[in-house]
This record gives sequence, structure tokens and C-alpha cells, in this order.
Amino acid sequence: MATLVHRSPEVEAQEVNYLNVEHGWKSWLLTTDHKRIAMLYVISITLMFFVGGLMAVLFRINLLEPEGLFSAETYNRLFSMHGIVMVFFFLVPSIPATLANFLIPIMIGAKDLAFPRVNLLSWYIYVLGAILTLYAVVRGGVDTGWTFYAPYSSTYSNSYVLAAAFGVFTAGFSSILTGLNFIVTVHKMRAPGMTWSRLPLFVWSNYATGLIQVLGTPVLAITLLLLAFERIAHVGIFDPNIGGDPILFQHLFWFYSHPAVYIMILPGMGVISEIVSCFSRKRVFGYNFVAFSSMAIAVLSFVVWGHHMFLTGESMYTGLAFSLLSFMVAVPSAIKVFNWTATMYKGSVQFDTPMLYAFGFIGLFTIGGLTGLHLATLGTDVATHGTYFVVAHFHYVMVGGMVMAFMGGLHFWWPKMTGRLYPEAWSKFAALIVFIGFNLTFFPQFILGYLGMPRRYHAYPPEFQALNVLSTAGASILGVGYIIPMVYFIWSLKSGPKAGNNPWGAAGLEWQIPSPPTTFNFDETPIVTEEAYNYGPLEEVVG
Amino acid sequence: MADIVVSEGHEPALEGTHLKHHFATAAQQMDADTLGMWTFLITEVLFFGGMFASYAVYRNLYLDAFASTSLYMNVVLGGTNTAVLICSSLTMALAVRAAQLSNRKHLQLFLILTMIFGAAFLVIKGFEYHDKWVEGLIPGIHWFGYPEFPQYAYHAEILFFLYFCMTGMHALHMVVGLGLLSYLLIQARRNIFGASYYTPVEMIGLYWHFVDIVWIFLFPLLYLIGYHLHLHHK
Amino acid sequence: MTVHAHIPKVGTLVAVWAALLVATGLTSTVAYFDLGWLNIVIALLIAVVKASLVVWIFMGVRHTTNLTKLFVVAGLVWLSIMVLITYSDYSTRSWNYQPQPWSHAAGNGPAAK
Amino acid sequence: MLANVPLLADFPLFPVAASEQAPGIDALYWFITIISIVMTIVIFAALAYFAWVYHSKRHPHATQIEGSTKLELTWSILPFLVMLVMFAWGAQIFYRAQNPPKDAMEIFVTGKQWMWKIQYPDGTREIDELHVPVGQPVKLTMASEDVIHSFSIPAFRVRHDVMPGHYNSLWFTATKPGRYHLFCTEYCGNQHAGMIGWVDVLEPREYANWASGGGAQGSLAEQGEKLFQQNGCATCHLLDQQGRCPILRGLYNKPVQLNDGRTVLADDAYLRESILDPNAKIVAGFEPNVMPNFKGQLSEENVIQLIAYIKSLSPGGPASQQGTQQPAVVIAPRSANPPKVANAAQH
Repeated sequence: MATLVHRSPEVEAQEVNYLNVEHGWKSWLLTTDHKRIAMLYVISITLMFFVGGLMAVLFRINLLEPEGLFSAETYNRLFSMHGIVMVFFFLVPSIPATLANFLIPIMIGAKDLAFPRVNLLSWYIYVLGAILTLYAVVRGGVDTGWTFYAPYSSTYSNSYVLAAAFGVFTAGFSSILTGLNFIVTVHKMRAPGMTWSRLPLFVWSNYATGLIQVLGTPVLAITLLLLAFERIAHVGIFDPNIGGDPILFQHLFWFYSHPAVYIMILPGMGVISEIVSCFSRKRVFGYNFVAFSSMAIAVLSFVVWGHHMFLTGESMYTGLAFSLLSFMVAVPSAIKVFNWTATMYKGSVQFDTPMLYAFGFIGLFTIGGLTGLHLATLGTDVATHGTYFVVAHFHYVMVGGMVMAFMGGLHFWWPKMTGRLYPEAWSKFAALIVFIGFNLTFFPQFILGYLGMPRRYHAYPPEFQALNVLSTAGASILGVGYIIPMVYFIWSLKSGPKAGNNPWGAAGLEWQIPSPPTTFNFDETPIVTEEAYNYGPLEEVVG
Repeated sequence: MADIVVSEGHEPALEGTHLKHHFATAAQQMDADTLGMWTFLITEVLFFGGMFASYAVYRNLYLDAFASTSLYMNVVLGGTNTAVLICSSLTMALAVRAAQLSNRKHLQLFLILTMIFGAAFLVIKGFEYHDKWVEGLIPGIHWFGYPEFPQYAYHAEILFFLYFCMTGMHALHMVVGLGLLSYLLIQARRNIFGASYYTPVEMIGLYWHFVDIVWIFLFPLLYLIGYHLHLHHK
Repeated sequence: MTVHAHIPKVGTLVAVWAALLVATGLTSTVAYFDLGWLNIVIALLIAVVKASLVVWIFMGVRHTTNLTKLFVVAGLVWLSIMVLITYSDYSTRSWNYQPQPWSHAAGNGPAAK
Repeated sequence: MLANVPLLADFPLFPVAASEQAPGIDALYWFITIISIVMTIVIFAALAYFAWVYHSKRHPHATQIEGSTKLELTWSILPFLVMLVMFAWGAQIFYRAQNPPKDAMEIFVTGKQWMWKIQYPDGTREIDELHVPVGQPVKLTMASEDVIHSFSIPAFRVRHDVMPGHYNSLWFTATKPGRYHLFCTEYCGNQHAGMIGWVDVLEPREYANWASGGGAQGSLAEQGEKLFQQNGCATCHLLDQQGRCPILRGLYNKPVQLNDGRTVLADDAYLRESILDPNAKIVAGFEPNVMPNFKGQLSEENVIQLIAYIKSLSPGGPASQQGTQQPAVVIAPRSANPPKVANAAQH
């Protein structure tokens, strides 16, 4: 795809890379290399993922019995901390801070992100936020749900709301800095010849993500700050006792948190574009449409937040507008699914592990997206809002979508990041386990939801037990599915076979440099002369 | 290939010592810095925006209660502060200009003037806060119940809550700005800035102007809501 | 030398400064008169003009790239999305719940003086 | 549906539909679900087919294709048109859900950590139990004492959040006698899962029997009248002549001129605000600070009783108020109100 000018053959043979160029704690903790920072992020978000996952396993165990195995207090704290940790400390930074941090400069032919020190700062801020939140966990947790709805969180809750809220507040700035860095990098750091229409779709989707992070996160920050002041001073603007409106909190909260859903899924969509293209040996069908759909999602995601509030007493007319706009944001997501499918048409399809995850993503995201229609439709939202239907819907998008994409991306670029291959049979087995476990966990919840089982119940009427047991069984399978890759990834670091520059035969600048890359990625700034996904000359034009 | 690891190895220092290793040219670096700063300012706009949205909603719902708070707002001090900030913006703009012209003496002078104006703003703000404390207008913490307008007691509390959040956040930004200006002053003394490199001066200038703009909106929205009701003369 | 170093004239900066001071005086003066709903409109208009002067001249947007201008506009557009849509909820809430067309809803719109 | 199959009786897969609006919502639900299933199958089938036919073993060389604008437009516009149908259908159901019929019987619900308090016009009070007759539209007026709750009856497919500081409402017409769950579906603290109750749908005759058993403390309006006396309201709010405070007779649902020139409607929300925070809106010609503040003194239930009393002072007014002194009138379906007025009032 690109011509690397004056590239000497010794480059392949040389052993110095970003991992071994320096040694010791200090060389990692003070690094400004985007690849090392990405690895720091990989470690920290994996830790948080397992913290959040452990909580999920525990509260699924609680739900085995209708009366609940734990106390209500424990259960409420478990599901709240699960949500907070998973959303703000895993899903939001997952792909942007790790894979995109590692790959964006390489994909556009740059030596680093525009602001390497800001990048390191963002990791420290993330760690600070995580510590604050974990402090809240250790002290006894928070029981407000990840949504922190006032006035429960501001007045009534007896848990560590302030610590958790400040943790999330802090982590928000880490997210802002990452997004800011991507935006500037994509605008200003592209190699000669790397035009916007030649950018890999992964870069497009992360650019769109960056816009949402920059535009949405500050609103969450100020909302949590107002909430904290209200909790400290026992009076404030969401307090109904002085004429404040709790619905205003929801407006401000969802102004960030609905777009945040797209922060969580857009980078995953970018990963899938890369994987599907590579393992179909074919350029992505309708490149322009896929690229612009990312931007359309970024923009439209900011005008649909009210669909979380149809039944709060929000104006019916505003509700109608939000419902209509919510259907509009479904269109660009649908475009992506259709284009990935069409990419395989007349391709040369291979089933390596990343492709299995991509299949999983497309399937589960389709289900997750389509069930979103039930919630965007005013009439059916009345029956499904606040039930397990919603839980199932967003887990299909977040876990079935984003976590699948993250795992797929990790398997795809692991050889590039570490220079090592992982055992193929095990990885395929794990992908299968994840897929089965996931569906077993969350599909029953759609049925539970329409039956009316409310979210966030630590105990429930006995007729819901069978489906809950099924769900818990699935969760344990899912847990196993996530632990297996942990094991073989760590194993591969020392004992995996060497990967070589391009184990998948993929197109893209990142595959033309050594694995692992050297500190500055390229010896010479590459000059790009071709489109992305150049797996061969264009042969056929449909339509 | 040891030379790849040495950061300045490949880059001939064409444009002075301030070019970071990962940029190709000083122009690219400056473009990136400018764009980064503007992106940051956009996040700031939305950060304050959350409070402005709340303000809009409640002003619409409780206009009379909001208007009644004008009795307690010191328009003279608020107006003076507006003028002080505008002056500081001028001196900041002149400081950037001095840096562009490599005029070190003027740069230092204008930076010091900007800091004096900034500090004056904070001192005046401190007096206002003190008055609010004395009058018992701190919602939830030191609130006397708004005896002059009992009909507005509840809703006026919302305005004062917003007042302290908005002006407090603004003052916090001023304090950060003063810190940044001190940093600039130290750098300027060391003669770092000149026509070929003045990005930090320009960037911090942008930040300072932004803080000024926030105040330009806060002044009429918080101090002048019910000014025309002439509550002082009642 | 950097590429687009535009050095503003001292006269321009001082003129903007003077205009800002005058506008501040104007805001306070106008607020002294009871103009009903016009009070807030005029106050906001003056504030927008003042802010534009600062952005355009002091912050040098006049001489920056189109990209920077685009970013400035985008920030304002997003701010207005948030404020206006949130506001629209409150201003249309009463539409549905008032069966009598001849009455005004509580808290709908600024008080008519 | 499936729940009626004996084998699946204790393992339901689909909820009972026990209200007039449930079948409509179910129809829309199935419409969206079936379209979703069809779409899922189409995509899965395409994926499987391409994966099989174009597997690298069978199709070693990919054919590079740019894309197709026609196809892109097709699969953008067609789904959007289908979604517009969903939108319009859903909006129609929602609009109906938001506008209770004028002859609906009104029951009051107060959410409080962690129980539902139900008050009937005849003065009966219950906790976590709601009794309604078959075939009678019922409007629930809901208030919260503390945090946000959400009142939901899955078998009726109705739900609405209960916001502190607001009156919220929902309505339904039960169609099948039986006993159904009611849930709180907005997380409200420790015993959120304990805010489960039952809805008993009774045949009209049984309901009349049940209703005649209640009301020992007098009707809701009578309870309100008692409160009105106890709290000293009657000393200033004289019934037939101007006292220090406005006359309340005939006030309900009438426009009120305020001292700042605005006109507001004396509906439930206004009355509630005027009881809890009397200075917020002063009627033209009256002084502020005459009436004490009842915030913290009266519970939401008390306020509901007082409002019922004030309503009872305006018999035969233009819209929606009930003849609360006579429970029999309330129960009798579709009586009392002249439909003309009700219709005219809708727009």
C-alpha cells in the first residue's frame, strides 16, 4: 500500500524495538512513546475489566435464587460498581487508549501522537481516577447505579458516592486528552500522500470517537461536579425540595452518556472494518460510506439522548423528536453492517481467530442494534424501559459488540504489538466459548425483560428463576472464555513463536514495519501513494 | 540502527531547539499546538455549557425569583471586574505581540500587567464572596432564608447555587491562568521566546482570553437579571 | 520563522479594548431600563458581540486557518445543541397537560410585565 | 399466550396481556421483533453464504470491488422508511398513553422508599395493593415522597416514572380479572426490589363489594376536609366570603390571575405547589407571607387529600374532576361528564 523510501534490508533483522530499547520501571513510567503508553493502558484496563467482571460474576450468583443469595446492600453495590468500572474504566478507554493509541500514528505514517506527554498524562489521570474509584470500592462501594441519578445520589444514598463520582470525573479528563490527541494527530501528523480518503477506517472511526470524547465528556464532568456540590452542601439545582428538577440531571448526564455509547462502539466498528477486509483479502465495500457513517454517528449521537427519558415526565413533544432522531442514528450503523457483509462478497475468506471475533461482532451487534428499535419506539419503550430488555440490549452492543471487537483487535494486532504469535487452536476455542457463553447469558434477559422483570433487583418473583439460572450459567461460561486468552497471551510473551512483520498478509502501513516496531515506527517518513486496503487492483464496479 | 533511538539523530535542528522529535517542521508543530489548544477550549466551552444550560432552564421557570437576587449582586464590583478582565485581555494580547516582535522587555511588562489585573479580579471577587457570606447567601452552608423576599426563598437558592458554581469555576480558571502566566514570566526572563518561538505565550493567551469571554457572559446573566426593577430603591 | 505569524497592530488591539469597555457600560445602562423580554435579548446580543471581538481579534481567529474557524463554530453549535434541546423540553412540557386553550401554563416563558 | 400452556405455566416466556392497551403494544412489539428477526436472518445467511462460497479454499483470489452507491442508498433509505412506520405507530400509542380519557376513575399513588401507598377517592388506603375494576379506565396520579420511582404493571404494559416534586400519571383499562405484579422499575435504594406489589383486577360487582368495605375514615375529600380544619386553613380560606386568603370554592381547574400578571391554571400541580410553598405564586390582590409553609409538614398523601377536598368544592366544573364525595359515581363507568366539554378541552 505504501512505499517506504530507502528501506534497508537490515531493518528486518535488527532486534532493537520499542519494548527492549530501554529497561526498568522508570523507562516505562516516564515513557512518551505511544506504543509503551498503549501497553500501560492494556495492563490497567485489563485489571479493571477483571475487577468489573468479578463483580458481575458475584451478582449473577446472587440471582440464582429468587430471594437473592446476598443482602440487598451488597447486590446494589456490586451492580453499581460493575457498571461504573466497566463503562468508565474499561469500555470508554478500551480500544482508543490501547489499540488506537498504538496504531494511529503508525497507520498514518507518523512517529508519535501530536502530544506524547499529554498522552502519558492521560494514563496517569486514568490511574488516579481508577484509584479513587477502587478506594470507593474498598471502603464499601457505591450503590447508585452507574447513572448516579439525583436525588438518590445527591441526598439519599449512604454509600461512597463522592469518591466514585470524583473517580469518574477524573477518568473523564483522561478520555478528553486521548480524544484531543487523536483529533490533532489525524489532522496534522499524516504522512505525505496520506489523504483523508486513504485513511484506514480504523483511523476514521477513532477520529469520530475523539470528537465525541472532546465534545461530550466535559458535560459529564460538570454534571458530576454539580452533583457533588449538591451532596456536600445539601442543596442544589437538582434538589426537588427547592424547586430543582431531577430531570435536568438526566438531560445533562445523557448528553454525555448517550454519545458515550458511541465512544464505546465506534472504535470497535473500526477494528471490524480492518479485520473483515484483511481476512477477505479485499478492500472494504463502500469505503466512503463506511467512513462517513462514522462521522454521521458522531454527530447524530448528540441529538438522541432524550430517548433515555421518555417516561420521566419529559415533554411528550421533545420525546417525539428524540424518538425520530434515534431512528436516524440507526441508519449509519446499519450501513456499516451491510458493508461488512458485502465486503466478503467475492472475497477470499479465511477463518483466523480475529475473523471469528469479527463474525461474532457482526452477529451480536446486529441483534443489539435491532433490539434498540424496541427502545427507540415510544410505544414499546413503555413496556421495555427499565427492564432486563434494556440490560440485554446494551450488553449485546457493549459486550457482544465492543468487547468482541476489542478481543478481535487484540488477536489481530497482538503479533504486531509483541512480536509473538499465540496458539491458534486455543484462541479459536476461546472465541467459540465467548460466543456461546455470551448468548446464553444475555439472550434469556430479552425474554425476562418483556416479561417485566425490572433491572437492578436483588430479589425477584419466583417465575423468573429459570431464565435467571440460565443467564448465570452463561455468565460462568463467558468468564472462562475471557480467562483463557489471558493465559495464552501471557504465555505467548515469552514462548510464542516469532510473528514476523506481517503474519496475516495484511495491507496497511503497520504491517510493513517490524514486529514489534521500533521506537519511532519508521526509519524514514513513508510516502503514501495508494488507497487503504489495497489487496489488488480494482476489478469490478457494481451498480 | 542505534540512530533511530536517539531522538535528535535524524532531525537536523533547522528551526532552533524547540522542535520536538516527532514533528517534521516547526510549522507543523505550531499548527498542531494551535489546533490542540482550540480543541481544549471547546471542551471548556461545553464544561461551562452544562451550567449555562441549567441556568437557562431555571431562569425560564423562576424568572421573578432570579430577578429578585439582583438586590444582592454588587453591580459596581461586577462591572469593575468586567473592565479589569477586559484590560487584562488587552495586555495579554500585547504580550503575545511583544513575543512575536522578540521584544523581551515589553513581553515581561505586559505579562506582569496581565497578572496584576488577574490578581485584582480575584481580590474584588473575594470581597464579593465575603459580602455574600455576611448576608447569609451561601446555599445550604450559610443561608439565612432570604427574608426580604420570602416568596422566592426556595428558587433564589438555585440562582445562588449557580452563581457560586459558575463564578467559582471561573475564578478557579483564573487561578490556573495566573499560574501559567508566572511560568511564562519565568521563561520570558530566561529569554526563551522570540519571533521564532512564542507558541506557549500564544497558547496561554488563548486560554486567558477564553476565561475573559466566560466572564463577559456571566456578568449580564448573573448581575443584571433584575437590575431594572430598582430593588435598591424600595 | 513560523509560517502564519500575523502581528496585530497596537491600534487595533486598543480599539477593541475600548469597544469592549464601551459595550460593558452599555450592557449595564440598558439593564437599568425595563424593556421586558428585550432586556435579556439585548444583554446576550451585546455579550455575543463582545465575545466575537475577543475571539476574532484578541485570539487571532481572523488570521488562522479555516480548520480553526470550523472548530470554533463547532464548539458553539454543540453548546447550542445542548442548551436549546434541554430548554425545548421545559418549554414544551406544558403543551400537553393543559386542557384549556385559553389559559397560560405556569412557568411557561418569561413573565409578562 | 405461552404462559397458558400447562407445561410452561411456571416458566413463562411471554407476559399475559390484561389491559386494553396491551394487545396494541404487543402488536407493535411483534412487528418490530419480526422485522428484526428477518433482518438478522438475512444478514446471518449472507455471512454464512459468503463465508462458504468465497472461502479461500474455494475462492483463492478475491475480486476487488469499489462499492455501489445504488446499493448503499437502497440499504439506507429502505430501512429508514420501515423505521418511520415504527416511529409513527409507536408515537400514536404513546400519545394515547399520555392522554387519559376524561371519564377515567382517579386513584392516587405515592411512592416512598420502599412502598407504594394507594389512595382511593372513597378514602380507602392500601399499601402495595391496587384494586381496580374490569372495563373501567383508571388514571393513576402519582407523587414521590423521596427519590425517583417508576410505577410499572407489566401485564398492562404501562409504566411511568414517579418524580419527586412533580405529579406524574398513567392510565389503563384492565380487561382480565386476576392478580398481577406491580413493580418499581427505577432504582430507588436498598430495598428497591422490595417495592413489588399486586394489582387485583375485579369484576365490577366484586369491586363494588370491595369498595363498600372501605372508606371507614370517610372519603378522600372528607379526609381532606378534616385536614383542612386541623391545619387551620379554614380560618383564612373562608368558603363563601372573602377572607385573608382566596376562596377555594369553584377554584379547581379554573384560571387564576397572579399578582405578577401571569395567569395559571388551578390544576393539581398548582394546588400542590400552593400548599407546600404558598409564596411561590400569589393570587392577584392578596399578600404574600400570610399562609405558613407546609413543606415538611404535610406528606404527599395529605396533599392529595387536601386537593381532593378542594376539588369537591367545584362540582360540575368544566373538566376531569370527579364527584369524589360519592364513590359510586366514580366506579360507574363513563358517567357524569358531558363528553362535549371533554372533547373540546383536548385541543
